[in-house]
Amino acid sequence: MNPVWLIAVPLALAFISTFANKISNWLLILSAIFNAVAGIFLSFSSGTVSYSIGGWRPPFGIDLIVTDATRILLPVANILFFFAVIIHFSKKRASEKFSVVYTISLASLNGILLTNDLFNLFVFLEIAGVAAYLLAMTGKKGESKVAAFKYLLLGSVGSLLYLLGVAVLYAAAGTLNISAIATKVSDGLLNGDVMLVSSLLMIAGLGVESKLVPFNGWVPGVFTKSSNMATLVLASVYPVAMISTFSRVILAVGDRRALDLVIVLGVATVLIGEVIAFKQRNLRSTLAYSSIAQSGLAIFLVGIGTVEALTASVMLIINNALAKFVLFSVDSYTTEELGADDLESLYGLGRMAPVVGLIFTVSALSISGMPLFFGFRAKLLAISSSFESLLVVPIVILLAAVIEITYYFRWIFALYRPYQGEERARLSLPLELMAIGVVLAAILVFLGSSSYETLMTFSKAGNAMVDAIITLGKNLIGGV
Amino acid sequence: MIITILSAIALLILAFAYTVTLEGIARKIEARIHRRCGPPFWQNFIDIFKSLTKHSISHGFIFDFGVLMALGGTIATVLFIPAGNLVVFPGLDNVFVIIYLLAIGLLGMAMSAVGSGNPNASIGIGRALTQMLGYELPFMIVLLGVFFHFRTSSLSELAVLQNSGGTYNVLIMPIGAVVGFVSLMGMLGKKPFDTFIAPAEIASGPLVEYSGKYLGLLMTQHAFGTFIEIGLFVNLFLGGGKTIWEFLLKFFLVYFLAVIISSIMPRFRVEQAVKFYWKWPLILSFIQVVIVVFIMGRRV
Amino acid sequence: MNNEQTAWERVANMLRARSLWMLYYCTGCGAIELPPTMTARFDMERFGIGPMATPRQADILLVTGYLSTKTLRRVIYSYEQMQAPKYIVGFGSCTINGGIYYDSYATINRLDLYVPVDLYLAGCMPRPEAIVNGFKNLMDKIDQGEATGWKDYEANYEWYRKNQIDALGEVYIHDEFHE
Amino acid sequence: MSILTLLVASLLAAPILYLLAKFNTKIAYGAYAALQVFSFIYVFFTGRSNVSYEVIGITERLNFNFGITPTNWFFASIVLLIISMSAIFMFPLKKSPVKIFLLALVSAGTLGAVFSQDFLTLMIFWEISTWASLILIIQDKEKSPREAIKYVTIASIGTYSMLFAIFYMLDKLGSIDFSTVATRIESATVEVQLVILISLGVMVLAKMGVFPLHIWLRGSHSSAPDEFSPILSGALTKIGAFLLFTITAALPSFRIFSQLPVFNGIPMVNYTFALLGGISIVVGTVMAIRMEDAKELIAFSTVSNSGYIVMALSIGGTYATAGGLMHVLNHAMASAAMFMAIAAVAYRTGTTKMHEMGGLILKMPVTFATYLVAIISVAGIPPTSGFVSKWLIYQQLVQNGLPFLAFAAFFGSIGSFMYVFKPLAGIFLGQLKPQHRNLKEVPLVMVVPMAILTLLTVFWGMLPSNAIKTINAVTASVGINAVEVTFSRIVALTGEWDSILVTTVFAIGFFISLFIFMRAKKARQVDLMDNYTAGDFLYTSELYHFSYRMYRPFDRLFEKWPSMEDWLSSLSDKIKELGALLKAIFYPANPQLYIGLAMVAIIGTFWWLR
Amino acid sequence: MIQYFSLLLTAIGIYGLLSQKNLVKLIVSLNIAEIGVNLFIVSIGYIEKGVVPILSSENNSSTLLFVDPLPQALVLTSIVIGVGITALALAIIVTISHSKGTIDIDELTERGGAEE
Repeated sequence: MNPVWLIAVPLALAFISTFANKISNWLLILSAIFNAVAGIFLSFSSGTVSYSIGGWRPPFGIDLIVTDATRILLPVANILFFFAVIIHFSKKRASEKFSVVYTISLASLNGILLTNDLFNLFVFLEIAGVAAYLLAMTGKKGESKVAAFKYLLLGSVGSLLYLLGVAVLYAAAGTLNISAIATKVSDGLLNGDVMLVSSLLMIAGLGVESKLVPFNGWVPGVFTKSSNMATLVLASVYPVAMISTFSRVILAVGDRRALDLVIVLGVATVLIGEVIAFKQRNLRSTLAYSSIAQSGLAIFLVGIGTVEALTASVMLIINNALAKFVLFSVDSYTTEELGADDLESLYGLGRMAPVVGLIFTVSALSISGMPLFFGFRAKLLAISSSFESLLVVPIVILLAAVIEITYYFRWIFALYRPYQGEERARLSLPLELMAIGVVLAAILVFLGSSSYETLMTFSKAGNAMVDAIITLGKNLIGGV
Repeated sequence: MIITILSAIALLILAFAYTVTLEGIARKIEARIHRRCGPPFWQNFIDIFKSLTKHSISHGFIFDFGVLMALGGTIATVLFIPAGNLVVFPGLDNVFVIIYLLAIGLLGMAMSAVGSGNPNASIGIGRALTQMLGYELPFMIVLLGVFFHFRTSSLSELAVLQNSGGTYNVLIMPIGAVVGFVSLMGMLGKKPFDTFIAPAEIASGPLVEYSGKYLGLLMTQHAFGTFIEIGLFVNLFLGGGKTIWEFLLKFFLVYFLAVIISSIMPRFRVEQAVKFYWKWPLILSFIQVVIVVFIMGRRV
Repeated sequence: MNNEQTAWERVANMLRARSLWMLYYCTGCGAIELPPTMTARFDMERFGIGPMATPRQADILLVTGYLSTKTLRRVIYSYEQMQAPKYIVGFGSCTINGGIYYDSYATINRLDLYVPVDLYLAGCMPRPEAIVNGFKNLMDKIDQGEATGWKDYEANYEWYRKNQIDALGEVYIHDEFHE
Repeated sequence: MSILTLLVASLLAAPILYLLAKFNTKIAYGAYAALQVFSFIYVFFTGRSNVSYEVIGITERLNFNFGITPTNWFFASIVLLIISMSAIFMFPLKKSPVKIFLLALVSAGTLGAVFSQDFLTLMIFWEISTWASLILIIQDKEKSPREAIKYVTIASIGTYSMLFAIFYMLDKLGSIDFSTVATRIESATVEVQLVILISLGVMVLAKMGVFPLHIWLRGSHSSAPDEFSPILSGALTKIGAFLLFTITAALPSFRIFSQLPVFNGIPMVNYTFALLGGISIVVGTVMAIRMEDAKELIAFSTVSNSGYIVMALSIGGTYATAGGLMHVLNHAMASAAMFMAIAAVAYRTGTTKMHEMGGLILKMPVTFATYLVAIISVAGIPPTSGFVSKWLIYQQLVQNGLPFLAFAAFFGSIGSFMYVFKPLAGIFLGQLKPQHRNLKEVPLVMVVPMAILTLLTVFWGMLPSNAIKTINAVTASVGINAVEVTFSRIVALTGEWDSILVTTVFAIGFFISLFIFMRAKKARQVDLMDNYTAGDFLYTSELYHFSYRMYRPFDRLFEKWPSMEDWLSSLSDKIKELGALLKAIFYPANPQLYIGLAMVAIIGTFWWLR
Repeated sequence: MIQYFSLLLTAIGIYGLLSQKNLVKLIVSLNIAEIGVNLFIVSIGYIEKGVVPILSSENNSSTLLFVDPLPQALVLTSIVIGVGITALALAIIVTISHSKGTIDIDELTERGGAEE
């Protein structure tokens, strides 16, 4: 199957739904289902395949690339999006106002994951960005608008920088195809300040969406002020696309020197995120800063650049996506049911709603890298691969891990503490949240306790991250 | 077997008679320092036996049991102290055993005293245990040096080795001997380290509720305890004795010195005592043991 | 009272006479006379007499002055806590007839109405010489088995008890004297 | 039937017992106790002689390796003894399905850990029991979560460290088998050896509660359910000893580090661990003396005794290794017995604060006897098993001439008199509180395990040769010389110890005193309130019980000392302050500020990387 | 030359982003920076003495220097996107001004704008 359908179908449906506002919800569901199924379908094959668009052969035209990494990340992103949509529509208040935006964001995220062209990536980034700004606006209060505006400002500056970087690179390389540029870079045809400048600009540009310090000032505002559904998508589905693309692009066309910068910024992001998250007193902002830290964790591994590191990176991305999905949906559940999500109001939730408590606990344990859970294996690999660089890196990562464990356990314990405030109304347990949460938690546990063969898939993905694009590029150049 | 039993009986009688006599003499000495006449030297025998004839009260099972445990433990310990050539259990008299056996007596006494329910007793026991942590540490560290040097912790062997070597430990390890003596003062509960019985302050502390035979037994226990402690010092630092008389002479000298020093001393508060022990004696003991371990090495 | 003693008792009394531990109840001016008696000049310790901190260990109770109704209770309590061969020595005229406080509403005039006194020391106050002499007499009495105040107290407990309660009168605190 | 069957059965028991407990808690608890007792008996009697190995293959690279060697058998017997005794003991206490589930998991994890033959198996099962115990701790009491977070933090430090070691070993040595690693590590470079042993050592320190990772013990114990504390202290920390024994003795750490600086015959690395053990002895002792809660006090005594074990096993040598292993046995029994006694008291009185009780000796005589024998053992007084281990450790200290470690050892030994006596005086002796007048001894189910532990403590104190022979078999299996023993005698470097003789002599002394005692006039029994009070009258027994801050003068000496716990909580505040600072820098409210920051970052890094 | 000028334009735009307080002015600054970047992209396609990249009767040799046509295509897309963003931004500003009553960034961030 040509993966272009993954982009084209939601885009077409979005186009239809602008005119047929009434059925836009159904079109959103339809596109989500289609993409989820197609994503799974895509993952059955293996190997690196390039699909050219519009008959232009790759070095000259736009092409989509499906690698072993995409085969994991794409279904994960699409399925999570589908779950988000289910949770969205299970609520009675869901309006069709933003359905178009969701559909468009689905299309653009798939595009980001699939494209092998720098400018095409820019376009998809912008579309995803516009969708994200709109999603960020969906919060109830005026603050969410301000946060969205900040996001827009930073996002636009980021994409400008990215565009500038692409332009510089294009001027030097004469092509926009990532594989082709990657081949030239690895052959040593491109070097010097031009490469450095373009890499820096691209790191900055992509760093905005990948939540890399210091380009991630928008995150706390948007994640805490926006509506529940929007946060769910922005915190779990977006990072899958954004961070993996960051690593794809920077690994392929980045300057060697810039990779050191990626390590520094990534580690700084981890440390800053964890330290600030430690301080937070309310669940959503804790999760927001934890997201920042998790992105940093996944990104600094790109700077190390070995297969092991990239495997860890992919695993961390997926772990973060699955676990954050559950955590944010539990958070939105508590804000809706209990009215607040600070430490004290969560007391006793785990006893009142045991399933919610269980999925929260499992996800939190997995995020914080406890044994038996998926995050543990990811973090383990991350730490062992971080020994490739300076010794201070694993030490900082371990330190941050300890901080992270400490604050996550504070929340877990809060969930199981006896509640002593005034009488609460009986909680209504949303079936779809519980079902999805249990499925995701089960996946986390399964991946955490399964044998090494299961994890070979991730190893293949890591391998693909490092090799696939260049191999493809070699073929392309050879073809010319 | 018979010889062991006979020598055990002899040692017990000797220890009791000699120490109680010395305690009487000590009172006499102290009186002379005060320019008094002082009681007759057999006064302590009279005190002990009088106590045994008196009526007494008991505060319950643990009150009785603790006293018996204290005296029993102390009697058992006495049998492991070699007195010159009067050695009951040769080879088994190692110092760790003696110190820990002595602890049985102490624990029994402590239990019994606190079991009386009198807070003065508890305060006294608390002080005694605290002070013990003070004086035992430097003492044990010096002992480590001694054992390291002689490769044995058997008291009789140590005595024999010192005699055959020609010099006493007090000359080989003078600093250690000084520390040992200061610790001995604490062990004996002589001034300035008698805060745990402080009669005017906490009504003689642990002993506050003992009357009649209990008091008599505890005074006996105290006499045996004194014998053990000074016997330890004599055997460790002064080479014990080739004959029993030599041992008793050295014993007297050490006790005499301790009494003289204590009779001109005021009293430390308990934390001052601990602080004192952890300052100079501890530092000196470390100096001594470092000299022994790293400079002198083992005895060839 | 039977003054015949067994051999065992004779030995015991001999020991008791030579080892007297005292508990002093210093209410009046008499306590001033004890330090010189104990220290270098008169040196009580040569007779085996020494101070003790608690009534459990003591043999003699020294009441060195007048007693009020308030302090009498303490004296009786302390006396009862002492262990049996035990003796009381009353110091000075206060314990005999109230001394100069004989007409006070609050003082006890005769000590031996309430507890058995084995020896009175006359004087106001008795000098150390008198005290030493008195102790010597007490020792002789004990040696011969004549100091039997404690047996007296046991035998006539009801009588002493009645006197005590009469003297102490109504108190508002409930204890073993006032049920 | 094999160890594997037993292990699978215990793992499966957890959910089954949970469901059973939903139906009827009593049956579930009974079944749990029966299972544990059966496991103990089975392991104890079948595992003694035959050495066997079992492997469950997971992949080509990773297997679960189990085996019964003398070492495994020794540790397994101790751990199972404690668990089975506690399982019986907990029957009258508060029951819940969750607790039984977690308890079963803890037992299963512990069982798996002590039978493991490779590091990963050890770690996985150890973690199972750790996490289960973590959740158990927060079950009962109010302040628990705060304390549990400390436990989590420390435990995760240990976990990460051990994990790192495991993967490092896989990478550098290609194996994580105890035996294979032991042979291969000798040819590795010094850096590899150091990294492996130190990171495994960190796990030991964390799990045994040794300085500087000791802070979790106090809170965990004081907030853990009473019936779980014996297992936590008596069984779980002993797996740390198992790992320590493995890394110091089975991996030949003394041989491989002999090219590093050696102090008094101990390589630097081992010496460092021994020093940490020594520090934790001192810290544990000083802190235990200051505690007012009996469980916190015993928790710190665990710190101190773990320090002994770490010190002894790190010093190595014939006597210290044997002494360390003996101390594992002793402390397991003694701390379990102490915690049981406190749990029994708490079961009746509802408190563990020492000054809220008093004079319980006649009300709960068996509990008192249990506690008494346990503290005699902890203080190392003969004739209990505690003396033997301390005596053996001292022999090694003398042999190697180690004054500074000896200081710590003596400090802990003498200081233990102080702290063990405090609960004895505060809870069992002294004045009885009026509200405790009608207390009764705990039920028979609780009495029996306490009595068994007490008798065993005395038995191994009287006949230490019995235990030492077993320990000799263990040490022989890793190539360490045996301690010379006969039926009643142990012969060591500086002397001999004849337990039977000493006990006999003590008995004779006791009977001499008893004879005098009986000959003299019979004493009159008086009430505890009939006491010397300088003539004053007593009405309230509460005010006449001296227990609160018993060692106040001593405490005053240490008042100014830096406290690890204060430091930690201030560290948490510091992290929060740092978080506020970082937030102010990187996440300002005004978007212009972070646009500017981004620009500065780009230009700055360009200038740097160029 | 034109490239330096376009980069200068970008820098001016970014300066505006950093210095202006009014939201609309911020968007204007963003647009200026965008124009700078677009100019830059167009400029890289230009080649000195290049010819129009259309094969015609006079320009039919592959040895001729063609001007790169791709940047122009890119710039068109980029401009369109820029316009879209501007429109969205202005819409957001309108809602902000409705809900908050101000479009001054300092006032907006002062008044409870700080993130948790």
